[in-house]
Amino acid sequence: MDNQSLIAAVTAAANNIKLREKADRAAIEVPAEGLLALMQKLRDDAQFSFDMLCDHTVIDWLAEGTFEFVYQLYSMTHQHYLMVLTRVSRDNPTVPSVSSLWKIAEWQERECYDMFGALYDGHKDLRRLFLEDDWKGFPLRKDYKDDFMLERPQ
Amino acid sequence: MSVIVSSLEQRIRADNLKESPLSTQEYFVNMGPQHPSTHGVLRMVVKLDGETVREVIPVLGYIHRGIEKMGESFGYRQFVHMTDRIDYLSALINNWAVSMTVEKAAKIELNDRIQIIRTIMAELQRIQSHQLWWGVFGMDMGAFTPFLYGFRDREIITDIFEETIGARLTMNYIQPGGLMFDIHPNFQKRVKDFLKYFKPKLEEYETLLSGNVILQERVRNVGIMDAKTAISIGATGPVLRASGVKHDLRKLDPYGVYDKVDFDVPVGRIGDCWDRYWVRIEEIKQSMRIVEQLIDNIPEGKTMLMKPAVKIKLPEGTYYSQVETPRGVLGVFVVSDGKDKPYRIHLRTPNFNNIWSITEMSSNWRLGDLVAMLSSLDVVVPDIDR
Amino acid sequence: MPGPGFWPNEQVIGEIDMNWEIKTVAMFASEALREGYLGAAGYIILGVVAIAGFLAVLGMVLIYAERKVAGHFQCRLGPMRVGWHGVLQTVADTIKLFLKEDIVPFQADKVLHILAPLFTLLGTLLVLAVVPFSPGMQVADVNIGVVYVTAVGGFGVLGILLGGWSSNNKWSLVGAMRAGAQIISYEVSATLALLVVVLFSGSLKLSDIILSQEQGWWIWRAPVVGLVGFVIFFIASTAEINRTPFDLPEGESELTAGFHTEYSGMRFAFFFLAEFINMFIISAIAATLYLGGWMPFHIGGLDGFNAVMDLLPPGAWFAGKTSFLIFVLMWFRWTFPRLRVDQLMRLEWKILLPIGFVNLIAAAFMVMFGWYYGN
Amino acid sequence: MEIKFKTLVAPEIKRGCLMGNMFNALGSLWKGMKITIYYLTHPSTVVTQQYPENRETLKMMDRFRAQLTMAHDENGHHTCTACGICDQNCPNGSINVVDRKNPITGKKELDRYIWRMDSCTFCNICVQVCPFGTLEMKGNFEASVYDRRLFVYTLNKYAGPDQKNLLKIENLDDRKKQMESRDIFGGPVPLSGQSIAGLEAGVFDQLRKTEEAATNG
Repeated sequence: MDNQSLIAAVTAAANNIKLREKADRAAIEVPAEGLLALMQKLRDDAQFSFDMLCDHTVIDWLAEGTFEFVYQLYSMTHQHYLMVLTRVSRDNPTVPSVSSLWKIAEWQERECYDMFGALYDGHKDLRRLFLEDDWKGFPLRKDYKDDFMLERPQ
Repeated sequence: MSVIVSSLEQRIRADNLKESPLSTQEYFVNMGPQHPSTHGVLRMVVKLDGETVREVIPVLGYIHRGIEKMGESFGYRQFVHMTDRIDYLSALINNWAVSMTVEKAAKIELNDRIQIIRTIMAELQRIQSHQLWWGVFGMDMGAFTPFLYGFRDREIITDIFEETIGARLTMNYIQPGGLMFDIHPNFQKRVKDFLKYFKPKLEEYETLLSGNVILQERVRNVGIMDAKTAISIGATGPVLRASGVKHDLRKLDPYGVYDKVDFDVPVGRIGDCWDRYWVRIEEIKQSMRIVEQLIDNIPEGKTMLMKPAVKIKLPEGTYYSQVETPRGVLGVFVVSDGKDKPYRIHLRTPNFNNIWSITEMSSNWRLGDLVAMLSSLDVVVPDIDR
Repeated sequence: MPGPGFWPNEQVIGEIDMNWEIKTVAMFASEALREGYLGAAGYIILGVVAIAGFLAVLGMVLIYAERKVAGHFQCRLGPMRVGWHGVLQTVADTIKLFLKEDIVPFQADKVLHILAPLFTLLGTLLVLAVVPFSPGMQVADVNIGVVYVTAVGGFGVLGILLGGWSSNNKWSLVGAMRAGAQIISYEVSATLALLVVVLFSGSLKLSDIILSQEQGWWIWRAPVVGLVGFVIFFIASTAEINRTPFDLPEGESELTAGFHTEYSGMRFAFFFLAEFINMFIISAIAATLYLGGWMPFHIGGLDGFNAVMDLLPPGAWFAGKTSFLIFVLMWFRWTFPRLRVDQLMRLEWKILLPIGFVNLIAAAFMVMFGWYYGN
Repeated sequence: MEIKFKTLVAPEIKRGCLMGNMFNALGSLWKGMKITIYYLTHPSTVVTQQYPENRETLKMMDRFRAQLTMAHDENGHHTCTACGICDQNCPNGSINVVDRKNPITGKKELDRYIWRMDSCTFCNICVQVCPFGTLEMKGNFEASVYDRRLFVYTLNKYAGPDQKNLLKIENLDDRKKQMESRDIFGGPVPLSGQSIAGLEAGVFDQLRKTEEAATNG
């Protein structure tokens, strides 16, 4: 399926879906509440069959006060990509966990928790992945400061 | 909403409590971060029952350097050299991934000379990565000699790189807009010499290790991962192909000149260690085929299309592009806010996904099999941690 | 119980032309004992010093040889720096190991940790006492030599088990348990293969076994059975001394260093030395039993040929055979991958042991009916 | 979607009879042993390089990135204008271009070109971006020293105008007046004449002499 028809099909499949401009792949924005249901549909519907969660990460939009959760989906059967984005507030960055749908999501979500402090509802084993368990703060947040950081001269 | 955050100690303690009094005592050992066969600083907490592996918990972060955080303060051209250091065995291909993202975003059309040289370099890199893997695989199986044979032949490729690029491991050669240097005048001759030299050596590899009955016994039907699990884990590259999935970005989403060259994609049968071994050995042959087709057909042209001193500014938006490294799919995700530095840069590294398959396939195998499986995944630890 | 004359070749062994003079240090000592304790003590000290000196020199030579051979197998040069072509490398390493700190891990069983390498070395040393280097060059010619070799050779596993257990390290323990299971299993096959030669030669004494090969070595004089026995003995012994492809107890890529993970300095050197001396011992025993030991290559009936063969001194024959077998062991080590634990056990109990039994029975029949060359 | 590309599938396991398997197994072992014995018996296949002994014959590739150097022509002039592009482009701040006002003409010129080898990643971007071709990566790869503070190099041999401006001055003595000599270890960190805690004064002079002797001889 090419990008146009894919987006058309996804938009028809669920509510509240916005098209994401300024992206080089098919990309949609959904509210966090409908995320898990949409993901379930995207994975199981034969039309989409996104059987691989290629990548998951978070963007910290400090100025807007939001976290943007990025899911890169890939379908082995149809060979198409879809980027799903969802925004939540920085104060309570909780989204439903998709680790029940894709195994790797468990580890990707742990990484995002480690680096951004993003919380995943329904995740079985949410703990730090790279840093020590007693690390203070979440390094990839834009407002992260610690004693060892060096400022790059501009 | 309840989100439980735990620690490794709590995890292990919880496991200890679960033991029933009748079972034999299971015990945890730390495999790594200093262990000969974890190739660096990978740490696995292994739950053993005698000699049998019950569970493997990878513990990461021993070589986490915050490359993504650093990337937010680097320009795009500067960030390229950081990717040499994530998967040091595929430095050129990693460079290519970042360069490709930037070029796509900045809409730079590359000429054939750049594309062909990039493809040759990438395939040479793939060969040398697999050579090193072959040697290390032999060593993990207990045969020390393949290790040195692998290194001996890899040395020739590193010499070729050194002559053209000036560096052997962290090369920073493929840059946004082209290549850092033109190829050295000797380059074509040396590559052809290498191909001629290496073909009989590859047969030797197969006789020495692949055909060996002990190795066959060690790797056949060991560590089987079916296609569904492999996809769900997001495994890519030889690990995924060994499970029988026909997925190769060089064919499905061709970049460079992969759509113009003729090569086959080796695919495994059941996804055991042997299939992963076989796929890599076949990939060496296919890479040699690609290099053979291209080495005499390098057209004339410029090798750098951007002014090097100019700061690259990408238009606002998100960009994601992928390349096929020797270990799988490397994706570069760039969020640009229109400035000369990325707002957020994220690397989807192949080993991060591949390493988790060890948790899926290792239970109820022996300790020696765990080493075989780990080795057959071809893990480069800095690539996991970034 | 069959009466005299039941074994058809019973007389044959008695009729062997005894033109080799067998004198051992132990014989000299017992002769000297008639005249006084002092002389006997002198001979005993001579024997002990000879063995200890031989052990040290042999260990160094073997380690150097292994490194050189390994180097050239792998397109390398091996040690090249200390002395001419690195001949003094092992000396330098020994000095380094002597000077290194002897670490006993926290909460380890100190006494056993210290004793373990000595046990291993002791087992090795004791076997060395009966190895017949050449006629007269033997410390003690025990009349139950083969039994002695088997019994004392099994002593080394005790040191490995103790070392692995007392180190307070899980990797060591796994290695030690592997070693225990492996060595005890493979001893069965090795002993069965030894019995084949005992049947043919009719004696347990090592010098008698060598003399019984004056008409030819057992490896070819006993058709097929000798060869099969030799191969089984060689494989089983390789496993007994933990060398690749059976180096599971110390399998580097799996157990870091196995049972000697926690050993350093001199105690590690003892394990290391014992490993190399063991390699020599099994090659020597295999050469003695199947390849005639110091006995030159003789073909029964061809006196001219035998006379030519006798031109080389027996010591040279022994050294040649043993070094060839040692080389084969090194060749194995630098070519093969390692087996897995269960495959190791399968190889022993499902392949080697049945073949060994069948081989032994076949040998018994062949001895009974005299179906071998030179009978 | 159909898979259009050609794939190779792993061969299946061949299972023979018991004895056949056993002989195949032994044969495979023997084949491997043949390869290793080939290399043992052919000493010409040895690839080891006896490094310190082969210094005479050892030749590094001409593009090898060993050290950052500043090219000086036969008159000892460099072409650096202290524009600082390399400084800006260096990913890890290894380059520090210190400029000054020329005491006579008052123009901006290079005072010290400081390169920190200990933080350099040899990415070659500085060489690539230099608009004047002043820098190059080459030279001695044996860079190890006993004190890492010695990894701070001053690359220019003199402080003063670049080649273009110097050549405008006809009189050689006037040229010399504008060129103030700079030492390779004369950078701010190690050898500025200040004593460093824990090290006696004069230690660096000693170290510098040994280093210089090593580089020259």
